Amino acid sequence: MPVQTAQNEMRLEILSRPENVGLVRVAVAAFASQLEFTLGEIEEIKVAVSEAVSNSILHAYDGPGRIGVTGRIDGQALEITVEDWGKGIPDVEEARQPAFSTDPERMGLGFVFMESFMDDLEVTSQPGKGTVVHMRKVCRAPAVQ
Amino acid sequence: MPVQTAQNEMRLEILSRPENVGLVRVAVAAFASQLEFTLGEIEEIKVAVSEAVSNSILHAYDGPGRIGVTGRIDGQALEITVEDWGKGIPDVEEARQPAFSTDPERMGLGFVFMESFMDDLEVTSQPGKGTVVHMRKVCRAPAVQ
Amino acid sequence: MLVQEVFSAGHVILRLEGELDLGTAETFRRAAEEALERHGSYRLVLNLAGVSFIDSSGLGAILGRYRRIAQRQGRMALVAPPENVRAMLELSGVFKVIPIYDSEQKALAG
Amino acid sequence: MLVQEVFSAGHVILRLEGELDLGTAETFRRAAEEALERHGSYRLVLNLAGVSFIDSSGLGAILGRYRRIAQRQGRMALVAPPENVRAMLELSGVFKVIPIYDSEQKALAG
Ligand SMILES: Nc1ncnc2c1ncn2[C@@H]1O[C@H](COP(=O)(O)OP(=O)(O)O)[C@@H](O)[C@H]1O
Ligand SMILES: Nc1ncnc2c1ncn2[C@@H]1O[C@H](COP(=O)(O)OP(=O)(O)O)[C@@H](O)[C@H]1O
Repeated sequence: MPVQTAQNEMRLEILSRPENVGLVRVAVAAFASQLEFTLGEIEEIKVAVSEAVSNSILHAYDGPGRIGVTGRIDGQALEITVEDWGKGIPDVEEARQPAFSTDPERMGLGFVFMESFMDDLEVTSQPGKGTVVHMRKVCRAPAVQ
Repeated sequence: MPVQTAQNEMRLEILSRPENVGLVRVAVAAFASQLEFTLGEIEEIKVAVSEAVSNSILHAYDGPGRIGVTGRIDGQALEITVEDWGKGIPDVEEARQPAFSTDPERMGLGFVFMESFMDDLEVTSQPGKGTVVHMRKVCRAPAVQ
Repeated sequence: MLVQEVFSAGHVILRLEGELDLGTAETFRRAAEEALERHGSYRLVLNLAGVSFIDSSGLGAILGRYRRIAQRQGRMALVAPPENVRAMLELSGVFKVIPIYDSEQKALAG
Repeated sequence: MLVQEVFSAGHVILRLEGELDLGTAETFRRAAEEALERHGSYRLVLNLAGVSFIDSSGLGAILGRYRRIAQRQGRMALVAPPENVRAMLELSGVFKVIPIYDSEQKALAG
């Protein structure tokens, strides 16, 4: 039985390089494990984080840039924010459509996966300023005593 | 063969709570894996990081506090800095002695492990201001092509 | 991401091990292109049994190989994805395009 | 950290699984104290086969149990530490104080 966690927080900053996706994923998964998520739910959280961070790495910057990832546990809820200070998304609604991608090599499923694997997804973006992706997932597993 | 990494950086901030040691360890291990360290060396890095972070959690603050962890890869060298803004260590030389501990329940081996598992260890501390532990380990594995 | 290569019955067999994401997709892409070219074959069997994680970048890398192979009238098959990887192949629709078998033998027999 | 408990031949056997560090030492400490008290026995066999990581906090927690048990003229044994854990038991000197066996059977036989 994990330690009862009323409230916890973490903040991670990485450079926008493909080889850094994995470390964000394991850090957030370890953080999320402080709630009693099932293994399947942890897997879903890993995919969602991977998609958000991969988007910032791929789409936000032409050159090098920074990406910030914040995790928060509040009661039984896990909140994850991924932000960059890059190009931004001109039309967020369009970007969130399945199969929409500005890169012909990609599937356009990033936002779809984030949305289906988390309970809430909020995307705020300002062209030229950057993008903030906020996700939330509630842990519903009954606490086995 | 990992991607050739000339230079990389990560920064992680956590709250000084025991349940957060594990997530720092996995994040730094994933980061270190970008160099071609052996599994045994990764294990050593995990212990060293665990000791430094555990020290800040245990000894730096009476109440809640923050801990910062920075990772840097520069050529074949991994550098890790763990810092807190807590009590500080009055006599660093004494604190680094084997078996020295201000807590009777502990072994006083934290600094000993950091020193024996890393190539370099620098400890800077200012009473009332905080502590900075800087560690360095060079990856010597021949790059197998 | 480790890639092991075997050539059998006119097919390039690649056995992947590790996480297939944005950080490793390029390693896989290069290994696949290079092996297909070297063997002058456009038949690829991708053994996914050792893949512990996949996301849309990984799925895209697999689909990208399929597209190149299809252009050249080749053939591609996936083998033994673990439960979590199989779920992603289904959600993304990749499993409708590329057939999945539970062993390399069956994939070669086609 | 998962702790499985078995009572056999007058000994409490605890099988640990996971990482033994500052974050999990307290779970282990409580499980051990509680089991010894419940069984009114001060003989503890600690199976470490499932321990994937240990640092000085984990070693300290093990040594802490040993001290309490020694105070009460009990006995404690460690079983089957994986290679990395064994190295830490040696470096810290814990293996000089608490005997290590490669099976629970041998630890019970003493
Ligand atoms: N952080 C970001 N910065 C700039 N553009 C982004 C960002 N995230 C997503 N986008 C845009 O939204 C589109 C859709 O994203 P997504 O659904 O993840 O698909 P994909 O990444 O496969 O293209 C991307 O193609 C890109 O144009
Ligand atoms: N970050 C820190 N802040 C304040 N004091 C510290 C810090 N790190 C270490 N110390 C002091 O140094 C002593 C020795 O540390 P260490 O060798 O890691 O052993 P242990 O943690 O087992 O006591 C500690 O007992 C503590 O008094």
